[in-house]
Amino acid sequence: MVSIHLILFLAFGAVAAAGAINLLVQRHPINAALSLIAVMAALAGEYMLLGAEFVAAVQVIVYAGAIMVLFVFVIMLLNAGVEEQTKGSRVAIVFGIPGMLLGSLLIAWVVLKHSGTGDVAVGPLPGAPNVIGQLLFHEFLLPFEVTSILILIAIMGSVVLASKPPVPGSTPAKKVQD
Amino acid sequence: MTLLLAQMQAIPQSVDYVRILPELVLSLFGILVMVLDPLVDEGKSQKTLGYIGFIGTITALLSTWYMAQSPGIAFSSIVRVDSFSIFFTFLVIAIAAVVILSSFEYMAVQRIRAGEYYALILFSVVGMALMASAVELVMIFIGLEISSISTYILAGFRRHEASSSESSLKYFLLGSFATAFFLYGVALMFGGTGSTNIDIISQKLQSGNVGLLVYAAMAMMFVGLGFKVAIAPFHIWTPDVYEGAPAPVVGFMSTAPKAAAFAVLLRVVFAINAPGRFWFLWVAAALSMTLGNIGALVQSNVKRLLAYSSIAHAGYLLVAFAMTTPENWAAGISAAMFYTAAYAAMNVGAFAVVSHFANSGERYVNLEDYEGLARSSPLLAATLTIFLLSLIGIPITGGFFAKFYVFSAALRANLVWLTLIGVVNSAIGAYYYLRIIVVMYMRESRKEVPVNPVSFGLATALAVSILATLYLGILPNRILQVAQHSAQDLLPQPPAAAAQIPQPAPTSAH
Amino acid sequence: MVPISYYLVLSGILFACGVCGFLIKRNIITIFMSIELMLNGVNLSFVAFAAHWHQLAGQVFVFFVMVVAAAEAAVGLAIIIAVYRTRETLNVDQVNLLKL
Amino acid sequence: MNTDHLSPYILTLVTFVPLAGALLLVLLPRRDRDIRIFSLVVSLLAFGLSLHLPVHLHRGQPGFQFEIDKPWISSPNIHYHMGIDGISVWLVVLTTFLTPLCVLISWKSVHDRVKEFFILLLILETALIGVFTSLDLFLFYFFWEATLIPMALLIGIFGHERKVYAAVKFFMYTMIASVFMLAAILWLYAQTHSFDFVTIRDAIANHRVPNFPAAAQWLFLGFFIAFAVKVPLFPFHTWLPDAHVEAPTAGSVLLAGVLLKMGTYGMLRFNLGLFPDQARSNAPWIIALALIGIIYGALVAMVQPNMKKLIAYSSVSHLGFVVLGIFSFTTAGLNGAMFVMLAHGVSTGGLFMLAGVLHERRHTYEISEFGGLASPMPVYAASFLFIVLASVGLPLLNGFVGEFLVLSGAFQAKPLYGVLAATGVIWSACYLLWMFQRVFYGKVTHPVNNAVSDLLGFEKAAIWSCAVAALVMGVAPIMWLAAIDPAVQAALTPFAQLVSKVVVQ
Amino acid sequence: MNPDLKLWLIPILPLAGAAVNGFFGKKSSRQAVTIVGLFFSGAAFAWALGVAFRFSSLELPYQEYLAHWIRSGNFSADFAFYLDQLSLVMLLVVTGVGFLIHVYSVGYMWDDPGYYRFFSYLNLFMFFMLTLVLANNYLLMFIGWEGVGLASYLLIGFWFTKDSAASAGKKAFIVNRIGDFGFLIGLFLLIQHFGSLTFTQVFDQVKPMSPETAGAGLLTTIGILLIVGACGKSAQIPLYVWLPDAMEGPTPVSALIHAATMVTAGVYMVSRSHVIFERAPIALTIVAVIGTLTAFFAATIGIAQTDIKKVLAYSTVSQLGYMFMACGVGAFSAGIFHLMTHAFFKGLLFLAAGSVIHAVGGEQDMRRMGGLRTKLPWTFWTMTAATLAIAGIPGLAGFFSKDEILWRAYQASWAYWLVGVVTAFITSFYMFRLWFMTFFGEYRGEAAGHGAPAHDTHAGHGHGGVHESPKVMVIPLAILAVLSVIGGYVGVPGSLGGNNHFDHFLGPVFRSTLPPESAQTQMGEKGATEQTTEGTEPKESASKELMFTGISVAAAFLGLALAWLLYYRSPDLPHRIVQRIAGLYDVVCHKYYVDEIYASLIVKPLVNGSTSILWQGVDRKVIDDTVNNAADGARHVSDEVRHMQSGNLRSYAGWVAAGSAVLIAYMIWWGVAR
Repeated sequence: MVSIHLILFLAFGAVAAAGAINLLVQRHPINAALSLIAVMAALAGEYMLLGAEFVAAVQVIVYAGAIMVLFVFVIMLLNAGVEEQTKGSRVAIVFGIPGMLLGSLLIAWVVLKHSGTGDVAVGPLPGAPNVIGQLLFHEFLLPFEVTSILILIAIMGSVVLASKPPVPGSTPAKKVQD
Repeated sequence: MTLLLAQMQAIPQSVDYVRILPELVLSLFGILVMVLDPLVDEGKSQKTLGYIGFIGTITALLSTWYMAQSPGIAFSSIVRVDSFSIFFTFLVIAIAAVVILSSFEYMAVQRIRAGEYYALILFSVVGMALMASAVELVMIFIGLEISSISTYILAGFRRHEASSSESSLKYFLLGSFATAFFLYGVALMFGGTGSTNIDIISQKLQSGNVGLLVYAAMAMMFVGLGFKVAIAPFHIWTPDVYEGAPAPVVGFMSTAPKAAAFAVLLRVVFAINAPGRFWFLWVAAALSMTLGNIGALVQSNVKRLLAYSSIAHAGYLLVAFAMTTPENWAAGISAAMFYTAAYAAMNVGAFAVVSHFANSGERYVNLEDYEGLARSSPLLAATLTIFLLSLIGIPITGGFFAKFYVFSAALRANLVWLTLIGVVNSAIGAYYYLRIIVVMYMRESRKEVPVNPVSFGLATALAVSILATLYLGILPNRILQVAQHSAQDLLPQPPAAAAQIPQPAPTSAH
Repeated sequence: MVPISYYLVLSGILFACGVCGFLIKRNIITIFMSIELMLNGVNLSFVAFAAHWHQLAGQVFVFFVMVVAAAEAAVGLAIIIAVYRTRETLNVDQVNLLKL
Repeated sequence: MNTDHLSPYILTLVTFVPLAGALLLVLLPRRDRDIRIFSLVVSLLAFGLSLHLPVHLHRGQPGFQFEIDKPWISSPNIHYHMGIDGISVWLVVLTTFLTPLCVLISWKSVHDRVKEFFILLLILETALIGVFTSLDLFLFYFFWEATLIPMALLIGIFGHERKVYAAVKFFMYTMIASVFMLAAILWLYAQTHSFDFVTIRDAIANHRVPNFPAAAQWLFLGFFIAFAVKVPLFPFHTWLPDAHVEAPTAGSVLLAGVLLKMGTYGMLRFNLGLFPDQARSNAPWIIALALIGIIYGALVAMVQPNMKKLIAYSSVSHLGFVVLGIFSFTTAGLNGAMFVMLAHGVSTGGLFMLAGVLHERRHTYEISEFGGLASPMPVYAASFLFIVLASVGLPLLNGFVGEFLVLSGAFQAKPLYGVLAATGVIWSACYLLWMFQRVFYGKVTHPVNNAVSDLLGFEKAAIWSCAVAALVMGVAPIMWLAAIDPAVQAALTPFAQLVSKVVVQ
Repeated sequence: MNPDLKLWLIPILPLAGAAVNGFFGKKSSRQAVTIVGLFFSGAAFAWALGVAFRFSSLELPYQEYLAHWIRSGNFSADFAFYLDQLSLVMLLVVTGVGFLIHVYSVGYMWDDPGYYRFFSYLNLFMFFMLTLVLANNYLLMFIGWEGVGLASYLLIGFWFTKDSAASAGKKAFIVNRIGDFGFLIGLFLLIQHFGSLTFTQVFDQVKPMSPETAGAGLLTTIGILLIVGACGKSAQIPLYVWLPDAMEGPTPVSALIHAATMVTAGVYMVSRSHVIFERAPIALTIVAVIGTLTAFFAATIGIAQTDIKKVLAYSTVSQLGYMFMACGVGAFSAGIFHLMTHAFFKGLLFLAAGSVIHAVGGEQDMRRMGGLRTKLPWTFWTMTAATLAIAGIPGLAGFFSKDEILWRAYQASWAYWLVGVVTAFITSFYMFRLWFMTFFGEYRGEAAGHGAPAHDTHAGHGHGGVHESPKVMVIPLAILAVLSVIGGYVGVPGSLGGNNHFDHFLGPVFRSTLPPESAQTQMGEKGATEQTTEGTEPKESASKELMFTGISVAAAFLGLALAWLLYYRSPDLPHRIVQRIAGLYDVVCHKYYVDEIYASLIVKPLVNGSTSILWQGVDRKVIDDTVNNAADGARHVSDEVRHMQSGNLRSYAGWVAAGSAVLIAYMIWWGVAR
């Protein structure tokens, strides 16, 4: 029982981590995207273990389903090939990577030793859709509504940016009389 | 039963809607603009929609005043309307109004799709206003994203320009990068305190047990916010993005989102009373001032130069955050608020002039293009000069008094060295602003640089910003009092009136 | 029974991988994916902490993060397309018109 | 007539009349003649108003008069606090006296962007007067900084070949120096919660300023550096020659005539007024610098090939006298310092006007370009000689009184000071007379100079009023000293106490 | 109670004249200028005479307060005038001789384009000189002191188109300034210790002090400083160098300023401060030594000069040396006496020389003169009188004054006397040399009126040939001649059967203010002389005095004889002598190269040093370069900072990551710390 829980956690975790690493090592965006999908699926599993059913579902539907499809679509659209290994940035390697390592190690140490968290059983906090819904429509009503604006902006933005630009604007300065 | 009660009070009353009235108004007008966009013909769409947007902002300002009549918590403690939030809401909306006014002809020249432009500005203002008034990290996060995403888009509005899309890309990627950090910080904070509500968090922290999680969380959140307000070492994106983005947009995004982000930072720093922040703020302030000024010294591209200067100014502003003891906080907060306002006034104005002068295709943005501007169009030059003087911090301008107030607050907190660094920096910084004045007044123009006649909208915008700058410089009293009053609102309430502080769950399974 | 800190470490690993990806990947789309990876990592922490505090707010937060991620994805990809239009490349090292 | 009802507002009036004039100028159409006349009228009006001050000043009584003190900003606690005493009153009058002359001397020489020129000039006047009248440290700094921009623009726009370099150099030097003063002012405010000069002075005097002793030295230096650069004291003087050479005539006149006095005035008012103990303990090296300035400036002036540079370095020398007098802490010294300020303002102002007249005719300041000018332009030569003598410090002209008092004061402080400084008497004769000889005596070397016209009407008006002022100040210095002396005595009271303390111990 | 003499009118009148001529002279006619110039100076003279007549009825010293001048703290210096016997003498000399020279100038300067300027300057000089003489405090005296310097500057450089003239003027002013420097310091000392500069106040405080025989004290210092000033003004070693050059000015100027009046200001000042000097024997000794040396030194130079005015100039220096010697040995009245007589005969000499120059059309070189005796009778005879007077031929003014000085000098120390006598010999030699070379032998100049140097006035004269000067010039000559003949009889010493009126007249001023016992002990000989003024003179010293008189007379005649031998009897002899002692002659001829030495030791180093070291070195190299380098450094750093902006996205991310790592580390460390 216990061991099963742990095993499941480890399994999903292994998949997720492997996917993440794979994302790094893969040279072709498509592979990267697929590995990312794998990570997300695995995470959905973890959510289930933690009892966040609704979140898990959304994770699969929205993330793996919608967003990643969008990614893949764009990759196809721009038929992005294998990325060439250009020596663009020394800083990223010299400062960035060590910084990343240092930071993540510190965080890891903190969450392991000083998070003050204990063990947790399967589904300790059942995030059933109705409960979440209750929250969304009462306590978190305003953010929920406001996200609509966010979506609106996103739509508008993608329309503006992705649509074909007008003939390069070398138009003579149009006077604005008042 | 209790749950039912909870739901009962959770159901928003009408007053709740009053307390987000400006946001509502803005969103409505934004949608209106969007809807009207296809209906108005290409030719005069810019101005029509622009004026609609402008009316929207004005209405929003009025509604802000109306909202101010009924302060309090709304939407089950998601937003709080107090003089602090009102101050910033008013500020960002005013900035938007001026920017809209000043960008008519730019739109016309750039053949930018006006509908989306104005709508985006309005919507982003919604986000900023929410950032200013939100007391719930969720809300703050959403507001932050709204404002950021719309600025990403705005930055890339000159799509046919490689530089524009590049700046948009850089801004977007780094922005989301930073957002992720901020979000991680929020998560850790949630983990450390069990809540995402700022009041509860602060009470939790004041009641002692501050775990390492909280420190880590603070660090992460500082990274995110620091990026948004462009303080060293997270300032690095600023010059590129400002250089590439359309000039009016730069005027907008160098002020409004910054103001909102500073509002959030103020909340995080003071309302939460973030632990262990002092030296970070100290170093960041010193570093930003120095890097910004030093970097600007040799810039020849005016937009880029102003970008560096904005870093420096973020540094000066940050000095006000480094208040040590609680009795100094009020001074620091009010100083920061005043500075934000002053900086907004002068910077918007400066960029308005720059964008007008850069005219078609942002061709004339280099110092040598400004040679002899004083002769060809003296009024424009004089206007720009006033803004630059304010940026330098010459008396009778808001910039001077803002700096003065910030540094006096700092010395009140015995930050002698920081103050010295600050004043020396402001002296060094004078140099590069002076260079612009010099080329405008003291050199004769070598090449022919066409300058369009100043349109009514732009004239109004400039007039407003000049008046604001001078008003803040000569009669700062009113604004100062408002700032000082709202500083009181921001200070954390004593833990006495503690709401239910969440406890960790029993670790045993059930 | 699994220590919540394990979940947190996992999320940390994911986040770190995201950062690392941002730093080393050249393809803009992949970089963007690394950002998504970071967000996922954050989400895991949220859910874990929600379990720790018995606060559903954490899960709700995850929901909002997803929405934001979606919005970002839409905008971001649009921007990427725009960049590709003007620069004919997806290599981030070659997108450096603006410098100094 | 009884104008006492005017007294509370007179300072505000005097200070802001020029500014109002400038604002009106903005509205005026670009008809140069009208603009010139208008600004002349405005500056004369300011002069007339300012005369009210010495007339109604109660000479005997020390302390500030014509005070106006209205709260301006509630917190930080800033007041619109103005007032003058026997010291500042004359500097105000000096400013208002020189400005109309500047307008006159620029009548013809400025023909491009006339409007901007006079706007800047009037703004500058307001700022200068403000510096001398304000008793609130914030207000003081406010005006202090406000003088920078118009001056820099005057140099940079209307100057000569290397104007930009000069303008930027001037601006940066002063800017960087004055921020230290700002820091000091802020520190004082942080401790006393007041910007009011009198309040702070008393607080310091009565040891009511927390942890003052630790900071005092730094505060003193903070103020001092700002003033020293303005004066300019020896190592900080290099901006002055450049600024002068490039500046337009009116600019040089105000720069030498008044701006430099801001520094010495500041030392007198703030370094002595607020920090008597530090002033005393720092006096030796300051005096050393002043002495170096006196001799060094004179020697360098002697070998200048450029007339304006020569006068500029002579200013360095003369201002050295002022600093010396101030830090001698003797009545004679301070009286003399004050008087040298005024005298130098008049005579050096006159010299710059004369140099400007020449430049207008020949577009050069190179002494080698001239020679034998006394024949083609005798009136000019005579006027020049007169001013030169005033500046050399010939008795019965204004230069002498101040120098004599300063020297005797310095001598009382320490004979060596007096002796070293007195050599300046010789140097000044050397460089000025030599310059005069090279320019005016001998045969006309460059045929061009035969054609140059003698002084014109408005030039005469400007220069001769300087000459008359120089004469009157030399013959009847009592008119000035009567007001200065009590104020100086008051300023010296803390030092008198110090002395007595020393005696007691 | 004293009547109000309105002394202030005496200086003010010439000032008014100066102002009128200065402002309106250019327009108005020569006659008008003449009237103005003469009227105002004459009026001053008249007023002075009036004062003199009422003098006996005054209680002295008579003081007159006019107005405040400087008030600072408790120090004050006012426009106030002071009249006693001393200032009366000076007053009369200045106004009288001054007026005569004004008259003379009318003729001399008539054709000069700067006529009005000349008179304006001349009047200005009178104003300052009279202020100097009448001042009742050192500061007012200093006004005059500097003012006469200014006037001489203007007048020396009167023909400013001539570079030599301009430089000479500048030189005079600056050298005087050097003297004034000392004077000023002296004044500061006075202020510091006596808190005042008013003569009466200072002297009243000095009187109780006892002489500083032991060593140099305060009074000695003050005295020495005052001497420095006096040396500058009265052209004593080492500051005499300006006076010979000053001959560049018009001759009347040389007569008035550089012979009769201004240069004697130093003597006046020293005797005015005798109260101080009496108590500073060391200072007095210095005065005496300086005077003696100058007298001899200048005289030797005078031998070799060929420019008639230069000769007179050096003779002036030498005579001033005599006066200093007198003051130095405490014989102030003798000094003043010689001052007066010297004013007469030296003024006359210059005027006569001017008349000669005028006659020969601007020629100043004696080698081109000669044989003018017949052509210029008036000039000749007046000149003769003056020459005899200065040479110390008995019966003339110079004889009495010089003789008294020598006698007193001997009483102080025989060394002074010896040098004095030798100088007397040399004096009479070079004076008669001048006399012979000018008036005897053959006329060696080319026909006058041709090729005359343009600078000195009369090239413009239409008439050819050497001619006597007009009346307006001759009359002053005559008057002065008379004066220099009889002028001495006011002070015939007792030994010659006279009873030294002059000494008695000045007695009250110079009566020793020392407490009697110290007078006996310290002043030794001088104590005795004090009694001589009382008229109780020991017999033996009288006979001794007679003997010394004889010696000096002999010296004078010896000089005459030698001059006669060399320059009349066998005019070619000098050349042979010169060849014999070529080196020495050369040195003397070049005035011992003093000017050159000064130039190379002081002037050049100063100018070059200031240029290369101070200006180019310190100013440009050190200070400015430091500043500019700082600026460049800032720009350099700025460039570095810019390169952080590589434009590469991943680098930026790298910075952010690194920064955040540091931040996290710091925060966690902080958290752990507490």
